[in-house]
Amino acid sequence: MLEFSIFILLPLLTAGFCYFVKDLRIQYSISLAVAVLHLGLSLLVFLGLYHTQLPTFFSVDSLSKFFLLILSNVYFWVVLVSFSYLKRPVMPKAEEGKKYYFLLINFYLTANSAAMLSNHFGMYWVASEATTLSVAPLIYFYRNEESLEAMWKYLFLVSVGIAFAFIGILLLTLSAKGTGLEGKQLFFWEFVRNAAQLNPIWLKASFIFIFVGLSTKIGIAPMHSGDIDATSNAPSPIAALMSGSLRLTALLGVMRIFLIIRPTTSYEFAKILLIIGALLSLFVAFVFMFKVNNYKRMLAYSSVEHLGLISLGLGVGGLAFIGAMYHAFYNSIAKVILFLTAGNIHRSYKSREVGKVYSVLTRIPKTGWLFLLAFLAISGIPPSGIFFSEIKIFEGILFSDKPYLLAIVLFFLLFIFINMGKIIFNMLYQKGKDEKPQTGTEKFELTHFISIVLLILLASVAIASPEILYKNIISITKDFGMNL
Amino acid sequence: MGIEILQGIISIIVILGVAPMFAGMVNKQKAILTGRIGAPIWQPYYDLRRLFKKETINAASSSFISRISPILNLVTLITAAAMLPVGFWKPLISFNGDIILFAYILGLARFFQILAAMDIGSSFEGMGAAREATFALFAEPIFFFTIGSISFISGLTSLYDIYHSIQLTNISYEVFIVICSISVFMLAVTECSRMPVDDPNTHLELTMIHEVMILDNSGFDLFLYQYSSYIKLFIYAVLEISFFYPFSKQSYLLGIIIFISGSVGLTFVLGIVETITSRYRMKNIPQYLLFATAIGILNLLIYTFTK
Amino acid sequence: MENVLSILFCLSLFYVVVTSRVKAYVTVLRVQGIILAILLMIPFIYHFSIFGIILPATLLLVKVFLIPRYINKVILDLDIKRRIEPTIQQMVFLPIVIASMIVIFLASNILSKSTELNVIPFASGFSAIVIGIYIIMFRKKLIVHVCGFLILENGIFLFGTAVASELPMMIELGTLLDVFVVVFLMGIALNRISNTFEGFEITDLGRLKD
Amino acid sequence: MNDLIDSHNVLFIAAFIIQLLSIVFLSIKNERKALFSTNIVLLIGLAFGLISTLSSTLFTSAEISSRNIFSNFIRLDGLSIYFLFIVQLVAIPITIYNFSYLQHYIEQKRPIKNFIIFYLILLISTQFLVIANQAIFFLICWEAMTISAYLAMVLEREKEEVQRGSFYYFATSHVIIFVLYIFFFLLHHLTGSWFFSDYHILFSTGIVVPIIFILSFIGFGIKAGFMPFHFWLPQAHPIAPSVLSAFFSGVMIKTGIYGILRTFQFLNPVPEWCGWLMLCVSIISAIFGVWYALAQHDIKRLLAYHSVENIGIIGIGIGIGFIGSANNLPVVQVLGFGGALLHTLNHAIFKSLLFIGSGVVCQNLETRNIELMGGLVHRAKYIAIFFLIGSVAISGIPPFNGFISEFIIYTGFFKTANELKNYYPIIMLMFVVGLAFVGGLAVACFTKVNSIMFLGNERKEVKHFHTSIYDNSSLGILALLCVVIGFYPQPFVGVVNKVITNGFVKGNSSSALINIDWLYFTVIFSSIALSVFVLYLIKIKLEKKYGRRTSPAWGCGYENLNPRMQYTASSFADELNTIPKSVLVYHKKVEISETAFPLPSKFESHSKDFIDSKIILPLFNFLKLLVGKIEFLSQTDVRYYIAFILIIITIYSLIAFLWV
Repeated sequence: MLEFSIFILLPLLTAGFCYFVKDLRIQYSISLAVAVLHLGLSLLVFLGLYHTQLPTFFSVDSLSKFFLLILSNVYFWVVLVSFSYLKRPVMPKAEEGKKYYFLLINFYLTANSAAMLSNHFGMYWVASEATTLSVAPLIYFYRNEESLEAMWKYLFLVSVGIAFAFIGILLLTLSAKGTGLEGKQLFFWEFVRNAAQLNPIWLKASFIFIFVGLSTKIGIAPMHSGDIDATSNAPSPIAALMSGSLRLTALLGVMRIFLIIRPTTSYEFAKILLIIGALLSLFVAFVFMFKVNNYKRMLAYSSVEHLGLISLGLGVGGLAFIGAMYHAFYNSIAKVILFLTAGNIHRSYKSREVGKVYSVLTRIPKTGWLFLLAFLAISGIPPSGIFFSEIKIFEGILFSDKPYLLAIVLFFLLFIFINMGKIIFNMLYQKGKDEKPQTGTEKFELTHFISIVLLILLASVAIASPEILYKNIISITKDFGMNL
Repeated sequence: MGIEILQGIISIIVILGVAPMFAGMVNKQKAILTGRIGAPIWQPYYDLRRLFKKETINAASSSFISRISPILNLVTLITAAAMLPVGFWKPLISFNGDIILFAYILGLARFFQILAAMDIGSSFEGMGAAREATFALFAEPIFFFTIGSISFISGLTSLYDIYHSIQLTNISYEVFIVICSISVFMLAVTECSRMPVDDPNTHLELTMIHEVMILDNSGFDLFLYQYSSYIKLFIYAVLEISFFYPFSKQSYLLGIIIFISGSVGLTFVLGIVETITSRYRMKNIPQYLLFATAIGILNLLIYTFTK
Repeated sequence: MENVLSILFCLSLFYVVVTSRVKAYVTVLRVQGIILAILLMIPFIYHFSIFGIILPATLLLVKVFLIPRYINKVILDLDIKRRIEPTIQQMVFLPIVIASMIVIFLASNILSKSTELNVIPFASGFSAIVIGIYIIMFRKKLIVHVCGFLILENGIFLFGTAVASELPMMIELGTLLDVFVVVFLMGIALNRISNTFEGFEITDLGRLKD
Repeated sequence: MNDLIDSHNVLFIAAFIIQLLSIVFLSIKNERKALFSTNIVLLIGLAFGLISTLSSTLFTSAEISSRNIFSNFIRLDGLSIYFLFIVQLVAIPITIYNFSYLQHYIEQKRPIKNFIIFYLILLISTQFLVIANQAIFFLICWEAMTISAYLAMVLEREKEEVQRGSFYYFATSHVIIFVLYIFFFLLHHLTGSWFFSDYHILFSTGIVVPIIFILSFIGFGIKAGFMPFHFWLPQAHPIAPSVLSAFFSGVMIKTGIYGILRTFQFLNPVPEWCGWLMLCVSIISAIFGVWYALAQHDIKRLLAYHSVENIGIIGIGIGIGFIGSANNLPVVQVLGFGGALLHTLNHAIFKSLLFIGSGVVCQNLETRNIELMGGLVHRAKYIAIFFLIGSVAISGIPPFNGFISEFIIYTGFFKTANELKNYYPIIMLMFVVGLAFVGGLAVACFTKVNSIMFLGNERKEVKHFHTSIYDNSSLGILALLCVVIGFYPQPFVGVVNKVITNGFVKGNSSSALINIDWLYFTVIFSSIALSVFVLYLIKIKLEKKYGRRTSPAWGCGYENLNPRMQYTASSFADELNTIPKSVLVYHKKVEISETAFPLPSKFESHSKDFIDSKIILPLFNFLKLLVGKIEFLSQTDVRYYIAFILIIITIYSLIAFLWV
């Protein structure tokens, strides 16, 4: 019961608390404490040092363990940075946003943990809808037109998408008609066990609906637009949270249904769908990296690219699946760094347009170097973890039954990399028109510290490659019945 | 072994001694053919003695290059000469692959001569240097297509052995050798800056190659340059004459006789060529050289497919 | 009984399609809410249980009272013009709708061969979903989009009853709550939008692009 | 871990530890002190490494025994030790030059500490790269090398050309890493191991092996800068700080050669077409590399193109080796690979010499355009001499080291023609002539460079030409190496021979390299040197006797010649550049005014890179255009988003229905 209260109830209570207590500092310290507890416990659970007893609708398996860890890791850093972020002299309109910030973020934690831990489709659905609801007002933090539009689009698109996912769930029950599952509850593992009996037509239909519906949240093309707008206009910590964990929450749903569909005849079909979606996302990232002129949108597209890679790994299976799992973890970390540093840049240049940002390396050297390193990390330069996960994915693809995919993927990745590099180096090096050569000195802030820590984490985890992580991922892979 | 070294030393001495006379003979032939009496064939020696005694004048902007270059020139040429079978004797320096050393050591001489010309800092020498570089570049393949092709066919890589390997066996090979000797002659004309590529007698036209490069030298420097140019001429003469090797198999004496007569004959040929041809325009010279190269390639192809 | 209600539901859909007044949408939402509530009540006619009544009651509360009232309030606050602004005229829209409904009915008829399901609620629910999407696609006003979304939700609900999915009540309530909060947030957003952009048109929402 | 206790390894590891330690000294506040101490420690480390490398039976009589350290992650066999030796040998003078080079930037108040860090990483990762024995470790070192080099390259990042050139390098290196991924995946797939020591694949085992060869040829070929893939090189090297460009051309591109040789070791024996491919690509690189070089005015760009040329020459050697292995002729292999390896060492030496020399000049004159230089021999005599030695060596002219390696390659050609008769001699002769042609072009190019840069009068007024002891000493070391290898090649050839015969060339380890009587060269060259010296003394004497004076150059009677009347580089090379105009993309612009009072006339000539300007950029722009056409995805209206959902669902459902 303890873990349930810490994972789900405590954040909820904190949210309520934050509604009544208006002092930002107190809110911050309380939420930080919650975050620490959450992180600690999920770490314990992940390490298998703590055996969980969760009420109905909730359970822990290796996948949810893993994703929960990712969530609480990202969440912890985000909350840690939040206070200093809120203290910044941003637009005056954001005062109201500050009031509800911690409330919403705690509520988000509740919803997201619930979604991660749920073992019941209905529960999952409710929780993930709740995450959307909690994040939408946070997107509207700055209270300006762009963020308002972004919030509207995100809310609307994702609600519709989630509605489709619900249809998918209903179709799933329909597929259970006339089997042992009829009239039973929608527990994942029930379905996984009796997957063979399910009616293939309805199963396929439900996979389509759930996949497409949740794609709006994951950001799989062509349903990525709302995500892009939201991520690029939300305040940086929230953007990091979304890219780092929220997308994975949605991915979890897809993986659940994918897991159910595996033993059936429709498995190949599901794989193909995942691969198509992944290639579309890569293509979209490839196209927009040529055009994008707003560095936060660029980062959002990079998220689309990497989620695309992950789902490609899922679709291809085998070694690529393992790679995808690692990739989910490393990508979440790298995204946090990128968005935090991008936030610093935004603060000191007051603009998200690439054209208006120049000679970052000389004006705010610390942020500049960290941003550069984070870019190198995300584009798979060792010793960043992304390098190792991408290698696994690539090798998996090359020796799967569809090796030609690798050529396409590498082509897209190459040009994404080149264009991203162009944009970022312009920001870092380009001399401004009216700029006198001044070497700004930037004082060492929390964001820098966090970025450095996360970079080290990114590298060290990859190099040390802890046994427990590997074991866990292998057990996930076993669950998914991949043959290695 | 000892005797061979002796022969080598002798042949070097011969080259050093005879080279100016050879040039003098060529000039004499030319004079006679153009209906003049002409200077005696000893004239080069007089010139050299005169230059030897003169004061050295260096251009104001010149550096150590233009002081070292004449010496290097002479030394390298002597070294090259030391690889040649003068009188079909075994030269002093003869080992596998000395053909490459031969080609490249001449390159060394050229390198420093060009530098020395540019060292003066006047656009005048500059032109000469540029041309030297350009034409030398096109002269390089000719050498490899003639001597090199013989060596590739015989599988030998030492000048002496290469000439050694020439026999009068079958007709196609003889034709091959004859054409080779022709293109070597064209090479010699180029390298020694004779007609029709260059005119050794005039200085002050902007059309000169070799003579203009040494324009600003005088005294001992000029002495060295002149002397080395004589040696160069003689080196190429030897390259040419050595094609007569097969006729001199019987005895040393015959060999020497053939060698001397051959060189005298060569002076005739050079004289005639210089009389009847006029100097080409600069932009035609590469074509001339490429023509020689083409002969070499064609020759080799014909030989390999008629063999 | 269910089929009758479903037919009524479909009729309400047709009304939505042909009407050109915003208010009408709200009315339709009310009607649909009532229909769904009745649908949920049907089992209790035979064996009544006080515990089972909670869900239909909440449904009635949310879908018939709260949401329509809220939307009306929004409409009044923002004094939205009463005409919906269609991007294609009704004479084109109606055939499309009918055509797709026919397709859906036929398709579900075929599908019902494989697994037994009561076709009419299924098909009408599904067509409600599609029509909701159509309404969102072919109308300009954002408030109408919200209505379209709600119609979609109703459709899903009907659909759910058709496939007789035994979602636990807690989760059913959760879904209802979620829907309500979504609408609530959308209302707030509409408020903001109408404050930020004067005379809010969908075309104003074109700032975010590459 | 007990393998670390081995006496060799102790020194070996100590070297790396010391090199790493040097980073500590960056914490010193005063930048000058920090620079000094860091580099000193780094030098000590490198020296240790060099000693350990040399002591590890490279120059001793013992056979090279390949040792594994760190559980096979590091393997020291002949090839690795040889390349490690090259890296460390060249790194030392470059690091010495660092002292004086970075002073300049300290004066400019530039933060140089980053640069030093990246330089350090670059050095260490390169050293690890050549001894790595595990594919992933190799890739990590590779990327560390690439990226640290990139980060160090953008020292003057605000300059537009720097951004451009470095970006070329950056993008290209990403292509390389992708190719290498697939390369190693295939190897891993075939052998089931990540360790180099397990890679022994017969070429006949299916279609995948030729693919492996091609991949390595492309991947490592891009790094090495063979002709079709060279386009990044002349972009990147000029804009890098001279220290780095020296390291790039000297060492880094050699890692490409290392890779290709390794691949050969995996696949030995290779079929003959590999050899022909190698030979053709290399001869093209050699000829056009030097020809492009001839057309440049930017000294560092020119040198970069010369790297292409020399890589071509190395490649020719490798090609001969391939042919030898295809026909199972150890002699030919030894000659080919021997020439290639020795030329790798030589090129590392003289190319870094030339880059450092040009770096000194460029830093003093603040320009890289040689048309503005001249007369520097009077300013800095020693630099001029060293540079001259370097240029003679790179043109492959005796008595310096360039000639030795080219001589081996020539001998390889002769040997090949000899061993395999019929049509081989004529083809080999073609290649020989090509090589000779390259030599001629190199002579033309470097006479141009030397004479325009150092000789004549100053074209641009030089206020003060400052050379420090560091410049001279680093250049001196390199020049000395050139001379030593040239005059006394015996031991170096012995090393190369040992490296090759040690597990590289299969079959009986023939001593073809040793059989060449190298003593001849020693004797001839030293006698030349001696006689030049003697004659010089005589000359001095005679000048004492008959007098010597200097007077202005003869200008056809025109009195006041001025420096601008000197022969320029472009006119020096013009005649040669106009021949392959279209390939060199060589443009001339002449403006001569015909008016009564003529205005000053203008002449300018420049050459673009064919591959870059005619293929790479057009392709990229075309792609950009194409992508720009895709509009439907960039919709801003939420209704389209919804429509997308509906459409995609319909499509997927159709797929589902059509699915069997």
